[in-house]
Amino acid sequence: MIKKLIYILVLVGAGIIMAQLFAGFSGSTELSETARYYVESGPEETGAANLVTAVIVTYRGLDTLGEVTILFTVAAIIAFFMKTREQRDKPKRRVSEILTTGARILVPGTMLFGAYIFINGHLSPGGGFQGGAIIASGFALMLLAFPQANLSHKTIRWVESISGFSFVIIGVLGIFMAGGFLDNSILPLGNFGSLFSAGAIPIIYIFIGLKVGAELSNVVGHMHEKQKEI
Amino acid sequence: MNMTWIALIIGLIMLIMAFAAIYAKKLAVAIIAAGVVSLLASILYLTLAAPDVAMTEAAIGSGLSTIIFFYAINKIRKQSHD
Amino acid sequence: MVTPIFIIATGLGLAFALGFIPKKHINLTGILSFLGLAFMTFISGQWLFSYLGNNELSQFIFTAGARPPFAIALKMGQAEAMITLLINVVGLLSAVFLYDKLKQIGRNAFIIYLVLIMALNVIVMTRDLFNLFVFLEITSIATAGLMLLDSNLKTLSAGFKYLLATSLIAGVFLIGTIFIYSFGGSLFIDDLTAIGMAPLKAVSVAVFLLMISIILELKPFPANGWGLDVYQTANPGISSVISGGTATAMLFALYKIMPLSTMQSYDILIWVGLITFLGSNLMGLKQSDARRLLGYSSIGQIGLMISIIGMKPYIQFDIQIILLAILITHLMAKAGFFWLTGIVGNTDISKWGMIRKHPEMLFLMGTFVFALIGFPPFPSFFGKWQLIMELSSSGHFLWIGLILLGSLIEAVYLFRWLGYAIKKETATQSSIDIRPHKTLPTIIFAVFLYGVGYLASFWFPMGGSINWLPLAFIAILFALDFLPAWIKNIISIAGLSYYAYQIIPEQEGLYLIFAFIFLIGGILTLIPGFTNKGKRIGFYPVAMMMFVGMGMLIEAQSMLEFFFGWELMTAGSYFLIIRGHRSMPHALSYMLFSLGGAYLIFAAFGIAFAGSGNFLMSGLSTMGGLGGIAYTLLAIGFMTKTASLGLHIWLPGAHAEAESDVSPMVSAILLKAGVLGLIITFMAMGGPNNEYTTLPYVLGWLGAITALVGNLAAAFQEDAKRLLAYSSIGQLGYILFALAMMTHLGWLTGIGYSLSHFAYKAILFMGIGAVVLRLKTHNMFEMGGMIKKMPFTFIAVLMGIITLAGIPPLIGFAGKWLFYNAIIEKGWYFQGTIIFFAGIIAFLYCFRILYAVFLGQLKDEHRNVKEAPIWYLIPQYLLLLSIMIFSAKPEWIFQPLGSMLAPIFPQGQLVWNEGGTAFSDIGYWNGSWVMYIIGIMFVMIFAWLFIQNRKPKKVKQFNIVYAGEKPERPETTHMAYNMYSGYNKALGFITANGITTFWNWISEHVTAMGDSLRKIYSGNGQTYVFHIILFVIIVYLFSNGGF
Amino acid sequence: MEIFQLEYITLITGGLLVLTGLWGIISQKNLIRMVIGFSLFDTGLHVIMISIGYIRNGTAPILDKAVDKVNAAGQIVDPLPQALVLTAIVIGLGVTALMLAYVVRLHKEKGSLNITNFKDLKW
Amino acid sequence: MSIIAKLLWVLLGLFIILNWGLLMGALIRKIVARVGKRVGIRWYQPWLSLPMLYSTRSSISHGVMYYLGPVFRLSGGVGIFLFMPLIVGSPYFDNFSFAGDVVVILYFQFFGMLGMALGAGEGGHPYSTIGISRGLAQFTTVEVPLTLAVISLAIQYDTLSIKEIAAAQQGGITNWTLFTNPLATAAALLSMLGIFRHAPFNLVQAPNEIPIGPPTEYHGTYLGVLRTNGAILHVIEAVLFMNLFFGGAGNWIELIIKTFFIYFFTVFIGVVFPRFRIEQSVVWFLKVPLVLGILAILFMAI
Repeated sequence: MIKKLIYILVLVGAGIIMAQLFAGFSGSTELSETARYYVESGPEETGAANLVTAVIVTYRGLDTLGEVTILFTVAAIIAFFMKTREQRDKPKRRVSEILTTGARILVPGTMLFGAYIFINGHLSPGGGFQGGAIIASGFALMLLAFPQANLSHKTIRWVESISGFSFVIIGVLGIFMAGGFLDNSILPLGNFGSLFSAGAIPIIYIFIGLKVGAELSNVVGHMHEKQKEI
Repeated sequence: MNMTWIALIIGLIMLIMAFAAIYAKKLAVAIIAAGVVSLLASILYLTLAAPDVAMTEAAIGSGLSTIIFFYAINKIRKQSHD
Repeated sequence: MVTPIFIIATGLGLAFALGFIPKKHINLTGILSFLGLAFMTFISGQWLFSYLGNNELSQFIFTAGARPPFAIALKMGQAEAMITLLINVVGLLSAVFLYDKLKQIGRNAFIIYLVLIMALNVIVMTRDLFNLFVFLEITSIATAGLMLLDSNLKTLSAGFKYLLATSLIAGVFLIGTIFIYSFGGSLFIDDLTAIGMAPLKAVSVAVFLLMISIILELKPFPANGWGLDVYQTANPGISSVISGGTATAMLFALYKIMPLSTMQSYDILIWVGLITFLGSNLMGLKQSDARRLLGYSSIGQIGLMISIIGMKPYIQFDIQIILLAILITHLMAKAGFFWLTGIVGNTDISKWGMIRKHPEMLFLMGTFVFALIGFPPFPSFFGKWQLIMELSSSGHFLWIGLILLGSLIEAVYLFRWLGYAIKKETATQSSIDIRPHKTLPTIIFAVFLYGVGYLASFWFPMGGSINWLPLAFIAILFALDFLPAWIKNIISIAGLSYYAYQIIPEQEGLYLIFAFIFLIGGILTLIPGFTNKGKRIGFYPVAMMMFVGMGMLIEAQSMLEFFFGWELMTAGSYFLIIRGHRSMPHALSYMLFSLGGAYLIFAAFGIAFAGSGNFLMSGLSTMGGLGGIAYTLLAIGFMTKTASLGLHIWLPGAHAEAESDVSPMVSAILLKAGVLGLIITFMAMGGPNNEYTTLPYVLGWLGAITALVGNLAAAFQEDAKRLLAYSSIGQLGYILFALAMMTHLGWLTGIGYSLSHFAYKAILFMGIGAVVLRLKTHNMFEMGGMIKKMPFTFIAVLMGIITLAGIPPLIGFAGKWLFYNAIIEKGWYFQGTIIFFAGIIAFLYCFRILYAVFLGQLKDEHRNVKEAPIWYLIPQYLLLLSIMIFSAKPEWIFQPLGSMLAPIFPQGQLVWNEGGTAFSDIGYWNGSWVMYIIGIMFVMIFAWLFIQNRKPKKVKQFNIVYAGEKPERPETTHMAYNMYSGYNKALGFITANGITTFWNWISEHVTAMGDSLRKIYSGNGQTYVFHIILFVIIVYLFSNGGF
Repeated sequence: MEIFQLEYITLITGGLLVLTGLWGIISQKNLIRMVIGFSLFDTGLHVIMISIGYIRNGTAPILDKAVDKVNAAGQIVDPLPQALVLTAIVIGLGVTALMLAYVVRLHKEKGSLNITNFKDLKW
Repeated sequence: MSIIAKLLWVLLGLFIILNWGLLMGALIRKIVARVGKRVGIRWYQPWLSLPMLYSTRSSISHGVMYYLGPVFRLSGGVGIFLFMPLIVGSPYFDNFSFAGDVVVILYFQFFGMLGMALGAGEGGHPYSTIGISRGLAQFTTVEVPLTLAVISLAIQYDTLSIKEIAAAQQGGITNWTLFTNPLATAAALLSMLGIFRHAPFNLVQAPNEIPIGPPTEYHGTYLGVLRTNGAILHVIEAVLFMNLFFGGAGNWIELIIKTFFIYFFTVFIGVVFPRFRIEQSVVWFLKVPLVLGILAILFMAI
C-alpha cells in the first residue's frame, strides 16, 4: 500500500513537472517561422500539395529513413526470435466459411486501397505509412482467414530490400543531382496538384509504402508463425 | 464551441478507457480498450486538423497494434496450455 | 571528400541490400558488412584528417536541398569527425570480434549491427532534435536486438528491461523536443542556441527534459539497473559497442544539447556525474562478475565524463581535449576489456588466474587496467591532470576530492582483479579462446592506447616536454621479452647506465644525491638478476619502468613530468612487488596506498597550479592561501611511499614477499622517492624560517613514533625479510623526523641517512635475499648456522648491521651523532628521546637477524647449502666498499652535503677542521680517528688473543656444554622462535595492530556500504522504470530547489 | 489565458494519458499490461504533440482548392508536428511489437508474465 | 705531544684502570660476601686468576665469530676507555677524547655487546641466546633515562664534550651535576643500575642458570680476555658517570674513590632488592627513571 502511495506521489511529481511545461504553452494563433517556410516555400520546392508529406518525405526525409529503418530492424529482430525453432505446426484450426469468403473479397481490396493511399500521399491525407499499414492489415486479415497460407518470406524480403535500397539510392541521387540527400527535385516537379508531380516524392512514398507494408507484414507474419509453432 | 465540447468528451472517454486498459480483468478487454483509446485519439487528431495523423493512428495505433497484441496473447495462451 | 551522408547511405543501403544475398552466402554478407563498416570508418577518418593541422571551419551538411531549420542538417566538424571515427573503429573491431557469432545468427544479425553503428554516427552528427530522437530509438531497438546474439533467459530479461527503460527515456526526450519546438519554433540546435529562448520556466523545464533524458541514456546512478544488466549479459562484443560506441555517442549528444540550457544545468551535470562516478564505483567493490564489474566501471567513467561536460563553465582550458583524452582511454580500454572477458570466457573474476597461461593476454589486461585508472602514458592521465589543475584553479576542491576518491575506489576493484589474474591459483581448466579474430581487436586497442597516449601528451601544456625515449626503451624491452634473462639484464643495465650517464651530470645539489641513489642503485640491484635462469617473463620491462619513473622524478622540470614519473614508478613497482610468491594482497594494498598518496600529491599540485599559474616545479612554493593544506597533502602523499606510521601497512608484506633481488630495489631505492618528495615539499615550504610550523612539528612526532613502532615490530618478526621491511619503516621514520626538523643538521642527518640506508638496506636485503634463495624459507627459526655455509654473505650482512645500528666506527654512527646535535640544537628533546629509544631497539632485531640466520645451530637439511651466488655478492661488496671508504672519511660525503644544504639552511652548519673533525655548536666527532683508533685497537687485541691462544681446536657443531648431553636436534638448541618474548610482554602493546585494524575497518565499511547500496538493483525491471521517473523528479527538485 | 480551448483540452488529455500510461507501467505486474501502459504513454505523447502544432481554427496542412498557396499561411495548422507524430507513431509501433515479441519469449522461458519473476540479474 | 708519547700515556692510564678494576672487583665481592656472612675471596685473587686463564693451553673454537667475540668485547671496553678523558684538565690522561664526544661513547658501548653476543651465538648454546636476548631487551630501556639525562646535561652545559662537562663542574662540590641537576643525576643513576646489571636487574645473567652457557664455553684465554674487559669496563663506566655527574676527577685518587662509591652504590642496591623478571625490569625503567629524565630536561630547557 505504501508502495502504491509512493508511486502516486512520484506520478504527481511527474504531473507537476508536466504541468509546468503546459503552463508555458499558450495556444498558438499563428505559424512558427519554420512552419511558415514550409507553407510558403514548400509547394514551390517540393511540389507536394500535402505539406505533411512534403515535410516527411523531403524536409525531414532523414527521420523517415530512420523510421523505416526502425521497422526494418524490428522485423529483423523478431525474425531472430524465430531463429531458434523451425518446428512445423500440428493442428489445423478451422476457419469459418464467412471469414474466408469475406477475406477473399476484402484482401485484394484492402491492398489496393493501401496502394492508392501511398500513391496519392503527396496530394491527399495519407501516404506511405498509412498505406503500408493498411496493406499489412490486409495481410493480417489474410493470415486470419488462411492460417496455412504459405506466405513467401522471400518475396516479402525482396520487396523490403528493393524498396529500402531504392529509398537510399534516391536519397543519394539527391546529393549528385539536386540540393542534397533526399532532395526530391531530382525529378521534375511537374504540375502542382497532379498525380505525377512533386518530383521524387511519389516514388519515395511508394517505396516507403511498399517497405512499411512489407515490414509490418513481416512482423505480423512472424508473430503469426510464432503462434503456429509449438 | 462544439469542437471543444466534443474534444472534452472524447478526452474523458479516452481516460476512462485508458484506465480500463490497465485494470480490465481480461487481457483481451484491456487490449481492446487500448485500441479504443487509439481510435479516439485519431478522432481527436481529426478535430485538431491532422487527417494524416488520424489515418495513421487509426491504421497503426488501433489497427495493427491491436492485432499484434492479440497475436501475442494468443501465443502466450498457447504456451501456457502446453 | 566523401560527404558524411555516405555513412548513413552505406550503413542503411548495405543493411537493406543484404536482403538480396541468399542465406547460404553468409560469408559474402559478412565481408560486405566489414567493407561497409570500413568505408564508414574511412569517411570519418578522412574528415578528421582534413581538420588536422588546418583550422577549417566545421561543415554543415544539408539534406533535402533546404537549409536548416527547415530540413535536417548534419554537422561534420573536428569533434564530430573524431567521435564518429572512434565509434566506427569500435564498431569495425567489434564486428571482427563478433564475426563467428554474427555469422552463426545470420544475415539479420549483420543488418542490425550495421544499423546500430550507423545510428550512432547520426546521433553524433545530427543537429536536429527530433532526428536525434529517431536515432536514439534506432539505437535502443538495435541494441535490444543485438542482446539476443546469445539468447537465454538472462539476455532476454536484460533486453526487455533495456527496451522498456530506453523507450520511456525516449518518450521523455520527445516531450522535451516538442515543447522546445513550441517555444523556440525550431528543432535545429544551432538555431535554438542562437536565438536564445525566452527565459520562461516552461522553457527551462523543456530543456531540462531533453538534458535529463540524454543523461538517463548514459545510465546515471542510481537509475541504471537496466544498463548494468545489459553490460552483464550481452555478448562482450556488444557490451564493448555499448560502452565504447553508444555511450560515446550519447555523451556527444549531451555535449551538443548543453548550449541550450542555462548555467544551472551545468551544475546538475556535475553532481549527477560525480555521484554516478562515486556510487557506481562503490557498488563495484563487491562485484565478482567480470562483465557486471566492467559495467559498473563503465558507468562510473561515463559519470565522470558527464560531470566534465558540466564543468565546462568552470574550466578555461579547452574542455573537448580533456574529454577526448578521457573518452578515448575509456573507450579503448573498456572495449578491449569487454573483448577480453569474451576471450577468457569465465566471468568470475577470481577465476581469472587462467589468463596467466598467455602472458600476452595478461599484458593486455594490465594495459587496460592501468589505462582505466589513468596511469601514464595513457591519454586519460593527461586528461585527468589538466582537469584537476583547472578545477583547482577555479577553486572547486570538493569536486577534485570526489573525482580522486572515485578513481581510488575504482582502482580497488580493478587492481584486485588484476591481482587475481596475475597471482591467484585457479583450479578451473577452462581454456582461453585466442582465435585471432578475438584477440586481434583487443591487441589493436591496446597498441592504440599507447600510441594515443603519446599523441595526447602534446595536447596539453608541458606535456611535450616529457622524455619519451626511456619509455620507448621500456617498450622495446617488452618486445624483447622472449630473450633469455641474462641478455635482457645486460640490455637493462646498459640502458640504465646510459640513462644515468645522461641525467646525472646535469644534476646538482640534492637531486644529484637522489639521482645517484635511484640510477646507480638501480644498476647495482639489477646485477643479482644474472643468477636467474630462463626468461623471467615480464620482469625487466617493469623494473625499468620503475627506474625510469624515478629518473623522471629527477629530470622533472614541471609538475606534470614529476607526476608522470611518479605514477610510472608506482606502476612498475607494483608489478615488481606482485611477482613475489604470496604477494597478491600486499601488492594490492601497496597499489592502493600509493594511489591514494599519489592523488593527494595530485591535489596539492592542483593547488600549486592555482597559486602559481604554471606547471613548473617551482610553482610548489607559491601555493596561494592554501599552503597549509597543500603541503599537508604533499607530505601525506609522499609519506605513503615512505610508509610512515598509519600509512605503512602495505610495506612489510610488499617488501617481504617480493623476490630476492626485488626487495632491495623496492626497499633501498623506491622508498627514497618518497624521501625526495618530502624534501621537495619542505624546500617548497620555504626553508628554515617558513610560516608553516605546525606541519613539520607534527611530522617530527610522527617520524619519531614511526621509528619506534617500526623498529619494535621488526624485533618481533619471525620472517627475516619482514624484519628488514619493518626496519625500513623505522629507518624511514628517522629520516622523516630528521627532515622535519628543518635545520641544517637535521637535513644533513636525514639525507645522510637516506644515503646510508640505501647502502646498508641494499646489502641486507641482498644478503638475506640470497639466504632465502638458498634455503627456500623466510622463517628465521628455520635457518641458523649459515655463517659456516655463506661466510661472505655473513660478513656483508654483519657490516650492514653495524652500519644500521650506528655503532662506531662505521658511517652509520654519523647519523646518530648528528641526531644528538640536531635534536639538542632544535630542542625536540622528547621526540628525540623516542628516536634514540627506537635506535636502541634496533639492536634487538640487528642481533636477531644475525644470530637466527647466521649463527646458532645449522639445520640438517641445510648441510649442503652453498654460498650466495656471486652476482649477489658483487653489488654487496661494492656497497660495502663505499661504506668503508666513507666511514673512514666521512667528510668526503658530509662536507659537500653540507655545502649543498648551505643555501637552504645557512644557520648551524658543521665546521670541519683540517684533521677531519666535525664541530657542531655543542659536540665534535672525528670519523677518521675513531676508525683508526678502533681498527688498530681491534687488531692489537686480536693479535693478543691470537698469540695467547695459539691453536684452538675446532670442535664439531654439537660439541657444547649441554649438561653432558649432545643436543638431539639442531632445532631444539636454536633459540630463534619468539626470541624477545619477555620484551613482547612488556612493550608489545605498542605494535598492536591498531592501524591495520583501522584500515580493515575502513575497507570493510566502505565495501559494506557499496554492498548495501547495490541492493537497489533488485533485478525488477519495473523498479528500474520507477527509478528513472524518480530520478527525473529528484534531479528536477534539486535543480529548481523545489517544483 | 483561457483553459477551455480545444488545444488545451487535448493537451491536458494527452498529459493525463501519459501519466496513466506511466502508472500502468509501474503499477502492473503483468508484462502485457506494462506494454499496454507503454502504448498509452506513447499515444498520450502523440496527442500532446499534435496539440502543440494546432493553430486555432486552422485547417489541415493540405493545399487544395479551399486553401490556396497564397493564403495558406494564415489558414492551416503547423505541418511539422504532424510529420513528427507520423514518424513517432510508426516508431511506437515498432517498439511495441518488439516488446511484445520479448514478452512472448520471456513467457516461453519462464512460463510467467509476472515481472517480479524475472529477477535473475541483480546487484 | 707526539703520538708515541700519547700512546704511552694511554697505556699507562689503561694499566692503572685495569688494576684498579681488578682490585675494585675483588673488594666488592669481599664486601658482598661479608654482608652475606661468608668469607669471600682474597683481595689479590684476580691477579692470580688472570694469568692462569691466559696461560691455559687447551682451547677450542666453534668458528670465526666465536673466536672474535671476546676481541669485540675487549675492544668495546678498551674503546670506551680510549675515548674517555680520565683526569680533568690533564693533557696526559684525556686519552683520545678529541676523536669524539659523549655520543661516541654511548654508542660504542654496543660494539662490545654486539660482538660478544655474536660470538656466543656462534657457540650454538641455547642459553647464550636467552641471556643475550634478555640483556639486549633490558638494555633498550636502560638507555632511555640515560639518554634523557645526557640531553639534559647537554642543555645545561651547552656541550656534549665530556671534558667540558667535567671541567664545568670544577670549583667545589656544589658545582657537581649531582647538585646542579639532581633530576638528571637520579635518572642516570637509576639507569646505571641496569648498565652494571646487578640485582635486581641481573636476570640477564641469571647467575644460577646462564653461567653454564657462554662463560663455560668461553674458557681459558677467551675468559681471560673477558675478565680483563670486565675489570676495565666497570671502572670506565663509573668514570663516565663520575665525569658527567660527580664533578670528574682532578687526580687519580679522586677517580679511584669516586668510581669505587659509584660502583658500590649499584652493588649495594642489588644486595637489598630482589631480582626482577625481564618484562618487569623493562617496564620499570620506563616508569620512574623515565619521568625523572623528562623532568630533568624540562627543568633545564625552561
